[in-house]
Amino acid sequence: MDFNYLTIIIFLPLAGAAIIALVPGLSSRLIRYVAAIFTLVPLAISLGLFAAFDRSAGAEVFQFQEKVSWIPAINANYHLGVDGLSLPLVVLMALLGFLAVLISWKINLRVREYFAWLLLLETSILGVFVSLDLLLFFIFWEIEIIPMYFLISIWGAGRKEYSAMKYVLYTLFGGALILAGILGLYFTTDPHSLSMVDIAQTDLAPLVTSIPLAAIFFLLLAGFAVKLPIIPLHTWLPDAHTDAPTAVSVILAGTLIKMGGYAIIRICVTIFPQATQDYAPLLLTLAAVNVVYGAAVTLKQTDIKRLIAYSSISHMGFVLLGIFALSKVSLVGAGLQMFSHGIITGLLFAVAGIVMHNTKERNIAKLGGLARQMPAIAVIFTIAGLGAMGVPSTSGFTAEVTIFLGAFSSNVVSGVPIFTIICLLGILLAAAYILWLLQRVFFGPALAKFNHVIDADRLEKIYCAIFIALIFLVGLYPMILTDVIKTGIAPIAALFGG
Amino acid sequence: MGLEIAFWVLAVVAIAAALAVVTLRNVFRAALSLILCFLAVAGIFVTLSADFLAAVQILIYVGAIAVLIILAIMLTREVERGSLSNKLVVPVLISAILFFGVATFAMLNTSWPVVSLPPAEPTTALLASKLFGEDGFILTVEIAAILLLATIIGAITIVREK
Amino acid sequence: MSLGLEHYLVLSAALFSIGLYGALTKRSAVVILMSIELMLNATNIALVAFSRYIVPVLLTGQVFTIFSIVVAAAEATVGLAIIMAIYRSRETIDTTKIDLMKW
Amino acid sequence: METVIPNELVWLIFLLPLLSFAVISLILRPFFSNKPRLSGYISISAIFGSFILSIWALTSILSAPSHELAIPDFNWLVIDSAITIHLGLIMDSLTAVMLIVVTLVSLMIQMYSQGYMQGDPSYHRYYAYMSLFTASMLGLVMVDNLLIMFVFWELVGLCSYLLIGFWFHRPAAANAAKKAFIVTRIGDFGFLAAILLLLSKTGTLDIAQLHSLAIAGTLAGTVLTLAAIGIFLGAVGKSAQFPLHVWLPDAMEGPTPVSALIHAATMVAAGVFLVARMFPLFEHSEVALLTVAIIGGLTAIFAATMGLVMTDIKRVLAYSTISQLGYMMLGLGVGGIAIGIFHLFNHAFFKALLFLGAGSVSHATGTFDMRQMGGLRKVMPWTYATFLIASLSIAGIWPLAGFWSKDEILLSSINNQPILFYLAMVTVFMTAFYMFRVVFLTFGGQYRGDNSGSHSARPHESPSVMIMPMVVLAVLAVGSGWLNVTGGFSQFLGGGETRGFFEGLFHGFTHTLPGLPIPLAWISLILAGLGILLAYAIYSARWLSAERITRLFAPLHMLFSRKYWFDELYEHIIARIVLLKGLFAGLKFFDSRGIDGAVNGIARTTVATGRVIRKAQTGQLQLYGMFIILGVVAIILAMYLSG
Repeated sequence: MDFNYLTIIIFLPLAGAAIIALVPGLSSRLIRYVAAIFTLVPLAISLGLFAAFDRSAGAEVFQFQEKVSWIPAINANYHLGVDGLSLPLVVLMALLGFLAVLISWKINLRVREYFAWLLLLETSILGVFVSLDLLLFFIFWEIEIIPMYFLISIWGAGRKEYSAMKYVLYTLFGGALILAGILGLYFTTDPHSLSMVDIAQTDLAPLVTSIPLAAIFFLLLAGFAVKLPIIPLHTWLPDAHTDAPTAVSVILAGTLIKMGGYAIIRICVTIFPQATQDYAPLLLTLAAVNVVYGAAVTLKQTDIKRLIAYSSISHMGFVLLGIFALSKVSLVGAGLQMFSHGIITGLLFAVAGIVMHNTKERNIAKLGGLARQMPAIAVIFTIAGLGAMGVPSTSGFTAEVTIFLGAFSSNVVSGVPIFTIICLLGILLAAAYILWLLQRVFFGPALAKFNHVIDADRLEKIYCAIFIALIFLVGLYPMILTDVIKTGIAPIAALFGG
Repeated sequence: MGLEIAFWVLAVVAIAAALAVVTLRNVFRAALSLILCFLAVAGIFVTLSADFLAAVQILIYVGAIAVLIILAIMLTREVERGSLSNKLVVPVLISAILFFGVATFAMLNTSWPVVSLPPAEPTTALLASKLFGEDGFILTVEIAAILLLATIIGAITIVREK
Repeated sequence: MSLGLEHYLVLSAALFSIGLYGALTKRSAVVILMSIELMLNATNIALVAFSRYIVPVLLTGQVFTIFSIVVAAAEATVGLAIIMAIYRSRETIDTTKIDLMKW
Repeated sequence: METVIPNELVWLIFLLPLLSFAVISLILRPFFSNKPRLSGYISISAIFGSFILSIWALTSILSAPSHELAIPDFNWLVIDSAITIHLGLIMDSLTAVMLIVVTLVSLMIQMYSQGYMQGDPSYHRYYAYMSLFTASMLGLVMVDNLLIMFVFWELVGLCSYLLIGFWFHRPAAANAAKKAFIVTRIGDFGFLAAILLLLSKTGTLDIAQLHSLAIAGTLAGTVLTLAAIGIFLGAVGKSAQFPLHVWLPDAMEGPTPVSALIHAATMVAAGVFLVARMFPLFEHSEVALLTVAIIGGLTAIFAATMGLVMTDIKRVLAYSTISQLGYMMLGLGVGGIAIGIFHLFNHAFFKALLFLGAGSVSHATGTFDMRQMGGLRKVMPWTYATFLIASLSIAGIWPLAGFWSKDEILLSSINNQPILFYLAMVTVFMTAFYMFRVVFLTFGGQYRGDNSGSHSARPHESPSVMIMPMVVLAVLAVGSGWLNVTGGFSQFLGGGETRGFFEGLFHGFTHTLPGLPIPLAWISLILAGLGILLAYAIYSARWLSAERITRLFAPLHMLFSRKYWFDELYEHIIARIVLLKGLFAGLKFFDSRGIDGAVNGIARTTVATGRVIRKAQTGQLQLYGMFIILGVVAIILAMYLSG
């Protein structure tokens, strides 16, 4: 396409951030409107792209490509492109970016810096989803650490410095592994290419030099596993979620985690088909552990946001199951689950943020009977909870069922049915912790100390309504997304005879 | 033959003076033995037929630096306190001896490309051409000059009364 | 046995070690300075010896020694200036007492 | 109307209540919250529309050639050739029967709840959930794809959660709702696993195709049995059969019309419907059919025993529902679709009536505890009459509906499952006893309630808006059985011979069976009569004192009243001690101490080593000098040693 949409989508928020940060004398109201505009426009463009995306069978995989030579010496070029897998995630990020601005309408502490960092964060995450050049991908991957650190440590709550530091250390540790992997890849390919598309096409097996392919595979996988997160490397998530401000934890849960899942599909699975197939059983066990372990620990949490954070670990276990079952349907399910988990957990965090903002109370034990005082919030929270549990007619259900259907009948990896059945337990535990949360926070006798509590105001109801509309849209008519995702997944599934 | 005797005498004197510098309790006597050591070193330069250097040695080391040191001793009333040594005597002694052993072992084992030509006498004219000739060390001399200027100014500012 | 290069080198090593001992053990700053001068002289001996035995015609060793002497002089002056400054401000130049730069 | 019902209208059957749900929740609740009755009218008119359409559908199916209407379908999830899931409708005889049951009972109950829910602050919310429930129940009955059925299956579970926890400010209700959802979800776990198995083995989830595969035998052996057992697990969860029955008695926390509709007539019958819908799968695997029969028979007697000792009128009815569902499962297990569904058909009417009766009694006396009732016979004649008819029908007295369907089940169970037959006979006796215990305790004797209760001074008859639906249901409780007197009903559902009306009327009494002294109908009648007599003796005529009997069978009484300690087993032992306190607490400890501990540990060790190394910097230059010299020496040595 001649007109480079993707560059605009990525760098508009950056421009917004620059304006907010540099133009002196902006009133905080004006800052909010600038931030809203500079996130709304990319959302509109990305929706336009979603509509214009060529879904027909013959269409080429990567569309809206832009390729400009960037560092010829190391053959790195500024290569952007979007396919069925990354387009929904771009739309999701643009949407959550805009809603995050709405959610943080009430922020009054150092407003200028807050929105500058928020928009920079959006740029870097969008960049990750659209870049097809490993170096560009890595740069965007690392940029998001800076805004996240400041957002958590300044506007956070609780042990915010500890969580911010922990987040940065974990992500840098992951980043180091990824960089090692990318370098390994760079030196194994003999014309030394950095473009994901070309590397995916070249058969790497004969080119093995010093570093064996499996080592590079595991380096990259471990790096992305920190972000996904996979169990042993996950302890940054609950801390970062609990102590981040609401809007940031919405983005964190909504899209930041998806970068890990997306990268595993885009880089690990596509470039190392043989290694993926060999080590799939190992990763399926990790997925099962992720699901059951995550859900089990969720049941024991006492802080609302921490409970939701742990539940997203369990949900990302489903994504892992979907990816490493290596059948077309389960991969499409994984893509769908990433999108659906983004909106559902985004809504859960937004509403949890409102509840905590209004009642000034985070501990579930001290809350109770809020449905009487905050009816609108109770309804929204229940709908979000239903989505998280995977009750039909919500996107949670369609995503999880697609993964299960695909995984159970995948003949690529042996022993998948057992893992799927274990992951089915995840849904059971999900019902338990969501309902228990709803009961302890909303049902039961109304507590006197919350009588003065105000319900959601008009703005909060608007963005919650957007979330709910999306949850039911994808829940009732999943084809709107699966048609796009399957065009991206088809070539990948073909690698495994899917 | 006389050269050898001279070398040995001067070497013994130098070593003795050096030991004196290090061991004498009275700092002033140490300074005097230091001067003696400088003179011995000048002598050794003569045995190495570096006559200009011997002169320079005497002029600068004995003439200037030794005087300076004695001045410092006087100004800081070092004499009463005497030269005491800190807790590290034993370990430093060991490491110094070790160093001496290793250095001599290394030196003796390397085969120096010794040339049996007789040294050029007298050295002053040669040195002058070397220092100030076209392809000589003229640049280094200029830099040395600047260094000395900086030293003087530095010393003055450090010592100046606030 | 005739005078060889090794004699001078051993001598300079000896002088250097003695100077080293003095520099590292003495508590009085001035004595340390004197020991440093000793070490410098030791090196000068070695330099001149090399120049005499290895490149008798070129005299590079001796040029080097000249500059070494220049530096030694500069070092002595600055050293003593510092000692005077310390003495004036802290009434003592005992190295064990001048140890601000520590944990 | 001979014209066949057009396709769009068939879709409308379940879309009408869905529409009413949307209208109520999106328009009425936020904007017209001051006019409560509006939502009642909308919901009732919607369900009435569906009822009319279902009748039309029934007539067109009756006239259709193979009792089958073909409805075009839409595809819901198609990922090119890998998986295709269509959303379509099956309109066969089973659907027609279920449509009638659901729409009729729901209509009656929604009318009844206009009176019962009078003055409740969240009136709109009640009718919103009711119409959503009816819509998803109808959807469940009509849909032709197993996965879409699972969608409606879970939606029905969701509605039951919302309605049980309707008065969410009462902790007991909130708890019961959570328990209901989680226990049914355990059943759904099995159902979903079966769906996955079927899809992976047969590649399709279309019910008609699955039937043909099962009949043709391509789908057989352990795969078929596993799938059937999985589906049955789902049914066990939803119909509160033996292992997963604990949630139904607690579900009585919800409003009584809810209990009547969901936990008596429709939702709990969904499990039986599911087994009936997938009957060809069960038919071709003996193991599955046997488990259905055994679980059914066992639950029947198991629940009946608990029903004997309950003091809360709704709890008794709840256990009786579980017991009757066990009967239906037994009927399916031994007799086939016709017999199981016929009992479901009858049971829906008289059990709904019993619950509505209990509702109107509690509406009058303000309590559900039978010990504070009594003597309501004189004050509430209509309720008493309808309640009595329903009790007679459930006990299985001759002309009423209960007799015909229960008799069929006993008949078919005698030849292939003799043990279950004897268990069923004992249950007949128990059912009659506990039903008439309720009748005599509530309606017989003097009024034992204390009048100081918040309710008006004397218990009074319920308003006509509640009585009228009960009367209609009473008529159905009597008449619904006669449909099968000529064998027409079971013939309509496929199978079974037809016979003349009068000949059928007395068929049971004349037709003796091998191994039985007198015809089966007589035996069951006598047993039922004995049950009623015993109840009369203890609770009305006081010939035997209830206290002495309870002391006589003290251990048994304790066992039944503590509900075989299942609640304690599930909630305290499994849920709290084994899982929450044990496994999950361990995992949380491992997570917060183990992994987090390791991470923080690394941080702490680095700080500690830093503190140690720092001591080396003494600030004394000479020490550093010495280290330098030692370093030089070491290097020179190393060079020489390494050659």
